[in-house]
Amino acid sequence: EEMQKVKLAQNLSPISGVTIIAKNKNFFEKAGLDVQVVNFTSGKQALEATLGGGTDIATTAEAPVTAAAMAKQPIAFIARMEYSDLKTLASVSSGIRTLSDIKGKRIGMTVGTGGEVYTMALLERAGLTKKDVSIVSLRPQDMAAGISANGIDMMNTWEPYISTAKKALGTQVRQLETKGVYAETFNIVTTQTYLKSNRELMTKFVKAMIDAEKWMKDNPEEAITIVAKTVGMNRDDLAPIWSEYNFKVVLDDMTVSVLKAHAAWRLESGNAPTGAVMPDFSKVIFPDLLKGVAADRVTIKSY
Amino acid sequence: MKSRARMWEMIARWSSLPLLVLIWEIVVRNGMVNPILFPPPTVVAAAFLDYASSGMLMTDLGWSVSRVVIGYLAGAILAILIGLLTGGNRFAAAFFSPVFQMLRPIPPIAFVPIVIVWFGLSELGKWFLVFWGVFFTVWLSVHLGVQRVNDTLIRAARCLGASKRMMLFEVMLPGALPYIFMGLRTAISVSFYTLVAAELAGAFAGIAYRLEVTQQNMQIGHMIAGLIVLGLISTVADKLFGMFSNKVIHWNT
Amino acid sequence: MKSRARMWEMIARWSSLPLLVLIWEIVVRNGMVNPILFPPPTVVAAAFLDYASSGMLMTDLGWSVSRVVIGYLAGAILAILIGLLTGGNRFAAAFFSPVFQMLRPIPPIAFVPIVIVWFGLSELGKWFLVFWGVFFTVWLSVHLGVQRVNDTLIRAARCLGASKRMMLFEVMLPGALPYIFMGLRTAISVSFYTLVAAELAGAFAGIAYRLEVTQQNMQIGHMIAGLIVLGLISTVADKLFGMFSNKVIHWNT
Amino acid sequence: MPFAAKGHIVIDNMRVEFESGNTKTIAVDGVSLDVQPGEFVSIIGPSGCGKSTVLNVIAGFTQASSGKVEVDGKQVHEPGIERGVVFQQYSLFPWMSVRKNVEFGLKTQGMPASKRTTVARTFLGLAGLLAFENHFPDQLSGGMKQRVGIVRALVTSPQILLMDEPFGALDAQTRVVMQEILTNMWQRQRISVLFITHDIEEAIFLSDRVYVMTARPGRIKAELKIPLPRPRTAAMSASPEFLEIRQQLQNLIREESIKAMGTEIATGGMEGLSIQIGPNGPQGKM
Amino acid sequence: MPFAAKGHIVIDNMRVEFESGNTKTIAVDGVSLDVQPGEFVSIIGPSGCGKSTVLNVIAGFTQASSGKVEVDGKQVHEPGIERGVVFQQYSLFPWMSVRKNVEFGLKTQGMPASKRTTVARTFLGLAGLLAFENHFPDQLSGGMKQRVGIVRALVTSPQILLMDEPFGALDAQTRVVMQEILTNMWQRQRISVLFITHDIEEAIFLSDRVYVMTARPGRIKAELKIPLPRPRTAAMSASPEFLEIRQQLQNLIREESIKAMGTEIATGGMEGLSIQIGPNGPQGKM
Ligand SMILES: Nc1ncnc2c1ncn2[C@@H]1O[C@H](COP(=O)(O)OP(=O)(O)OP(=O)(O)O)[C@@H](O)[C@H]1O
Ligand SMILES: Nc1ncnc2c1ncn2[C@@H]1O[C@H](COP(=O)(O)OP(=O)(O)OP(=O)(O)O)[C@@H](O)[C@H]1O
Ligand SMILES: [Mg+2]
Ligand SMILES: [Mg+2]
Repeated sequence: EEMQKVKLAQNLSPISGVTIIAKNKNFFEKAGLDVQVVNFTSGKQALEATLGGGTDIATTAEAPVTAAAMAKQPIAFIARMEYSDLKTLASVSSGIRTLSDIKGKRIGMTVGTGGEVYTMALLERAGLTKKDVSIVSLRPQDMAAGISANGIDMMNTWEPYISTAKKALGTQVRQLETKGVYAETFNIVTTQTYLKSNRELMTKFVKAMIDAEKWMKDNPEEAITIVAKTVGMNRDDLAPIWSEYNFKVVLDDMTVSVLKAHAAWRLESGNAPTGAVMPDFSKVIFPDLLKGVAADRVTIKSY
Repeated sequence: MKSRARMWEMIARWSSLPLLVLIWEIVVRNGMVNPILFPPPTVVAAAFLDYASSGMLMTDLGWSVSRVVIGYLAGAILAILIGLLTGGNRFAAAFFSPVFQMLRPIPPIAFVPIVIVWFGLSELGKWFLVFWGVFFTVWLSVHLGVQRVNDTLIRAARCLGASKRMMLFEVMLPGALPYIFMGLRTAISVSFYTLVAAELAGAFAGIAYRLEVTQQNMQIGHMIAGLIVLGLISTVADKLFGMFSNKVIHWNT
Repeated sequence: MKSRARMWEMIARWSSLPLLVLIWEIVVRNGMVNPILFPPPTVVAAAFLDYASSGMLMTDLGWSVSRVVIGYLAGAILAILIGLLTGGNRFAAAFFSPVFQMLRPIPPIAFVPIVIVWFGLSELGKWFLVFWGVFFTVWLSVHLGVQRVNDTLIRAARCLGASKRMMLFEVMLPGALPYIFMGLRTAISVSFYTLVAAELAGAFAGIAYRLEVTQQNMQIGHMIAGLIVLGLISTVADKLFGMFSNKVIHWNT
Repeated sequence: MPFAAKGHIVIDNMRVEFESGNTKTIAVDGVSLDVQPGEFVSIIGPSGCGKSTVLNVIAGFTQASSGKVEVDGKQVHEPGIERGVVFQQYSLFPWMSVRKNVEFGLKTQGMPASKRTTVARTFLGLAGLLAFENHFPDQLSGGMKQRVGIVRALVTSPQILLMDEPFGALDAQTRVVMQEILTNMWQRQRISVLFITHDIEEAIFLSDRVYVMTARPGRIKAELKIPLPRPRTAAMSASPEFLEIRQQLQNLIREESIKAMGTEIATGGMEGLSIQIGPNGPQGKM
Repeated sequence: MPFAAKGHIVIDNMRVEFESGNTKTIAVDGVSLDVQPGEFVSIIGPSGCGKSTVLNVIAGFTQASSGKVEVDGKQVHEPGIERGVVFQQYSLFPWMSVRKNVEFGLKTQGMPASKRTTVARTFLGLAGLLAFENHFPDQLSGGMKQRVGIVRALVTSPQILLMDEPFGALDAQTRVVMQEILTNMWQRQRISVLFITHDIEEAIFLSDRVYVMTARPGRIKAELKIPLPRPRTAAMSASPEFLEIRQQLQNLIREESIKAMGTEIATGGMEGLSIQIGPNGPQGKM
């Protein structure tokens, strides 16, 4: 049988673990797919490449999804494949021990990403507003340098940047307890037109992802090795944080609530295309495909 | 005869940009590209108005222009001084050139983290990144320009007993001016290239910062509006340089 | 006398880079900066060996050099042709200059998405991004260079009945060569600046791609090793240009 | 028809001004002159009087501020191949070998490469430069550059030759050779020549007519026909006619030069000059 | 002490070669000459024989391939302010006004600005250029540029003046004025002058001694003392001594020029030339 060709725009990072494994352990191949992986350094670029027709499927976080949905782009959200909590590191010299100490401090985060929504949530939890702190936008990879140079007092971002920063700064930083405040999701997204004319192919794709996910659960050590090698990390750097990545191909209420929270932040903060309104995510999420493969993985109760 | 030629020149001058805009509008309207990723001029114009009327444009401009101007001036002045030195003295050239040639191609965006480590998140770091691109561009032009100063003039100056200082500032510098001005004009665009890196390093306003943010938000109209502002600033700067250089370099080689 | 001067020159030439490395090592060893964020030369050397021995270096080099070379050649050749046109013809100048001046400062990184839309993820898009930076840099140098060609020589050529073609290619082009070479040499670093943007757009190998990846993984040693490779390539390219230009431009103005 | 009907220059009441910043220099004013087809006309005049300016206007390099400048009945706007120019300063293409420089004007006329080479080599031979055909202009002496410039203008056989002090950098003997080449070309092809020189004997020896210009702003002070028969020989320069014309021209020029240089001339230039100049100034003085 | 002890040039058995690619040009060979302190020495010779090369070596611009080149007992390596140079081609700084050009050499010696201006203006006045003090070199005629170049070298009062055809672009009368300025300077300050010219009369009129060079590769063919008393007057040029020296020099030069230009000279250069040149070639021919 002829293999079906498909182009996947993938953000090359451990968060794309499921697709990395599916490709490397030949789950795509076994499903009859010839997947050409195109790597990007951000999910935003991966989604843009897909919208522009350069690739067929993208791995991307919620931020580009809400931006595209608000810009009325005909995207089809197929499944979430990973989430991980955003985290906070504070420099010891800043004197921050808990959330209640952050008033007046300088906070590093990346504008427009889930990191900003997370920061707002943290502030809310501490009973503060944006005006009570000063916010500095930095790329995740620049934040450790920012703390080291005493340009910021704390950094809000995702893995692996938290662990690399810890490694670089050692006892100069401490991590705050912020579990469950906000999780960054990583998802599989395509365009509605592509989905319509390639339902069978997409079904195979999702199936292969589920197979990969199961294999990862059963062979964590080998999975770590493969992912570390693919993204160019040291295995020793990835292993300790591996458990922070929650790989599961699902569509659940958390998926919807993260999208909504992010969209709400967009509207509130004005980081939205002109004239945008809260998108109807039931028109963005296409659960039938996943339902057809594994009905138990679709548990959305409401949009 | 002459006034007719001048009329045609005027027409040529004022027709190319509108023509570009027209083609752009037609291409997008005909559905040849996704209008969200590459919106038509009308959408960009609306975004531009929005950008300008919200006051953000002025803020962004203020920050970016100050960063570019400070980094540019520092880079250009130091580059001229060191370029005169390396262009005119072969020991200085032998000493500095290898280092400069190694550092010259390093894209500022690649060492944003290192700049943060060194300079923190202050404006200083941002100036430094602009400085970086401008310095090497202008240095090369001064260095090469000095080496192409007319031999007879250098000989004349030596016979007239010119000191090192007079040689550098009254012979080499003016002699290399045509090249230096070319370097300065090229450095205008380089300074905008480096602004992108500079405003990644902990900025909260600025044209390149806004580019990044609006790109994240898929407000491509706003993004293009920002690019147009860059284009306008650079056009004006280049025009000024052109006028100034025509005035200063009144001779023909 | 002479051989002594030459010896000092050699010493100057071979001392600056080692000196830089030495200062760097001392600064880091003395704990003035965080050695993970800015590792000492020894760590970088180890990373370099690792990079090279893994075979990745050769792969990255192959891809990046091919992108730079193709984008550079395309940009330089077109720029020379159009620069001759705009430099020598005031209608062409009036028509093209406004558009070029508007587009010139736009950092390639800002329109990576648009390039993906237009060119897809093929190598073509990456060549285009390198082309962009090189084209405008070289164009400006040709354009200004042509305008500074000695008047008497242009007059002589006109009296001798030079056709437009001969005027452009046998008078303007050689006359502007000193400027063009300066533009070409500046464009070497610009092409590396734009390589960063090019390799953001769906690359899977390349020096700038590796920079980005190693930066994300906080493998700063590897990152600096990548920068050093950039520096070496550009040094070699510039040396070649320098030798070539000295050979070609054998006259003194 | 032994005489070419073309090559007729007419200048009438011409004025040329140069503006530089806020000052205006009137270079020449009210100049009227003409060169008939096939005629050899020289202009002499004191340094800075506007000779080159007149020539540049005819060549089409400079625009007259007012007045008529016509070549063969057409107002001159720009340079043309029918007007060959030998420049006062060196104007060789530094990136071309001596031979390529000479071939340039032949190439523009579409002459095939091998023929071009033959023509160029022949003329270079005449000018004593064949051994240098592959040298670049930078590698020539001043007089050699000047000769190449002359050869380059001659090979294209223009209808009009405009020559600005073409032999200024040549020694007497080399000059005679170049003059002979020029005279031969001129006689064979009946071209019109406008010739600027500061050598009065040369002007007389070569020309049908000589114009004398006044000091700046340059006007035509006098016009002299040279009635000496052709071909002219070296012996003629001892003839009473020759000597008389020479005397006449010398007197005309002297007056103008003195005007141009100002009053200091009378004093020999140095009396009353009690300035201490340079480190050797004081010791050096008697 | 009326004679400065300085300004002594000695060249012994000097050879200068130019390499260009794979060919080697021997410009001068086996040249020996000297200029005594306070002496006025001229060099004449056919175009391209190596006069400028000799001067450039003394000035320190070109290195001799072999032989001795000493000024005041020291081997020459580089230019120095004690040797003033007037260049064959224009060498004014185009970005400086005429006056600033002249002031340049005074500024290097630390003369205060107001004094510099006075000196420069005085000399410009002598050369008839005061009205042009604020012009830029681009706005001058050829002869005016040359005069500024001469003035610029004179104001610094060097011990040695090296002049390469300094009056080549001047008309007879302007030339006389400049010669007078030069002679006055020379006599007052007893500087040594090495003067290149292709004007034999000028060489006789100005010099204590004249060297004649052979065709390339240049050697010294002859050395003539000029026994005419000083101050020299225009009337002397009709004296039998003058005429005899002139004849002698002319003969020496002619021989060399003919060697330099090759055999074509005899034919007048044009016989046997059956080349059709340019569009007018065929019609133009008889
Ligand atoms: N571009 C210019 N701007 C201003 N003045 C100029 C310019 N060109 C020439 N002049 C002036 O015009 C006058 C005539 O100059 P021109 O070159 O015609 O003299 P010339 O007769 O050829 O002198 P020479 O014999 O010295 O070559 C001079 O006074 C000169 O200063
Ligand atoms: N850079 C060079 N490379 C090669 N040959 C050169 C170079 N400079 C001069 N020559 C040659 O050296 C010879 C002497 O040149 P030089 O300029 O000294 O002649 P000159 O006597 O001053 O002639 P003129 O009276 O024409 O100025 C010439 O044949 C010339 O071609
Ligand atoms: Mg003139
Ligand atoms: Mg000479």
